[in-house]
Amino acid sequence: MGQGNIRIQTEDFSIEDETVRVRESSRRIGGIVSFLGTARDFSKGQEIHKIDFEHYPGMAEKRLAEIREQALQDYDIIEVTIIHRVGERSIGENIVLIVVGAEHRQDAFRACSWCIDELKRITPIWKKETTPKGVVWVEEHP
Amino acid sequence: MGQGNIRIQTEDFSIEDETVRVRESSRRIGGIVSFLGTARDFSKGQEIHKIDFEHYPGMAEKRLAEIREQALQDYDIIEVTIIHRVGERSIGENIVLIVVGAEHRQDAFRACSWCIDELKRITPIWKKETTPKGVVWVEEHP
Amino acid sequence: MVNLKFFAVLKHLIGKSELSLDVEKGTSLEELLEKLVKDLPPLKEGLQEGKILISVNQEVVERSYLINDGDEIAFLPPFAGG
Amino acid sequence: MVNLKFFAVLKHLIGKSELSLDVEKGTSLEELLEKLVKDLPPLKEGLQEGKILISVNQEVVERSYLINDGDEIAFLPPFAGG
Repeated sequence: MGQGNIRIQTEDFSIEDETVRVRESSRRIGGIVSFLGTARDFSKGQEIHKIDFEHYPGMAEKRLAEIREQALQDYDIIEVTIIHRVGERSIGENIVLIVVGAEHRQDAFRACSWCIDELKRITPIWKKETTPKGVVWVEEHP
Repeated sequence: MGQGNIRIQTEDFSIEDETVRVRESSRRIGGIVSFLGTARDFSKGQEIHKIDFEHYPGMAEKRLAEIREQALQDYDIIEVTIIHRVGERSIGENIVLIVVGAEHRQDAFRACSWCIDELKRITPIWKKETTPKGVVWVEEHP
Repeated sequence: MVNLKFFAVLKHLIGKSELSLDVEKGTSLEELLEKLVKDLPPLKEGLQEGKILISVNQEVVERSYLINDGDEIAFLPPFAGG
Repeated sequence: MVNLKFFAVLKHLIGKSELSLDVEKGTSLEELLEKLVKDLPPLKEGLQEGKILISVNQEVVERSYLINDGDEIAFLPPFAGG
């Protein structure tokens, strides 16, 4: 699990290791585009003390694997890695990493952007923010 | 020089360190989009044994700094780092890294894509490829 | 016997994450929901607003779905990953 | 006195990377080029094809530019960074 292209985990990931793994998957790769999502310190004007991510084990991994397969099919790209962290997170921490390797950069940009949009749309992951006013279950619209 | 947001250098860069530096530049950052350009093993059907990058010292750094300033002005983003390696490089090596931090991912994607297009357009850097048929000075059109 | 799962705000509001129920073969999801919402008002609210998706065996389904024995039926509030 | 710089394929073809020249004040870049290309044919070819840009003091300029003493004039083949 710790080495796969699709992972949901509590521990942090290494941006360097994941990027190098995609880079080394093929000598044809000329461009790698990555998206790193981090925990911001405010959302809709509220200061956030803590963030908890919950997921539907099994289904969430399935959706990420489908996103990866769909991206490899629909875009002219070579490799995709998608990792999402869950559990209790603090401000500034890494939350999600998507790394896309392609021969040409435009394909990598398009596929990476599509992957994060699609992740937000179909992956059963939930976010609870603890603010001075109490607990908020976030409903985000991508 | 080794710590700045704009660098031209022969030594490799750390994707992790550069990303973390952008991430830590502001607690408002929610999305970081990176472009990593690597040395591919063929170009226009020719196998490449070696790649040499040459730049116009002073002018190249000025153009990268201008690209960074323009991106910060034109897009709703928070921080930008641009690093380009020069000298003799091998297949698979890191060549260029652009890291863009923003509150929202769409701005980071757009700005990062613009930066690499603009880098290719206006930065005085040249590439010599050594193939079995001899030496080729690459003329790339972005 | 089917297994029901509740996540995130629903789990919080309903006060449980899982529930096992006997349902007659051929019952539709729609029919199951009619029975469920009487006992679980937070579910009713979410379903009426159209915010909650329902998955069976980890695939999102329509409410016309006919339940099979052993199905894993999950109630999914709006996603907020990424 | 102005300082000329040649990069990449031009440096290779011309066989040198720098050249110092005396030019009269008020000479245009266009006039300088006319003199230069006689001695440096590779330069002529590149300039005719419109592929080579010229920078003065690290800013790209038009050929109508009037040269000042101490200018750093560089001949820039098509860029290939990234």
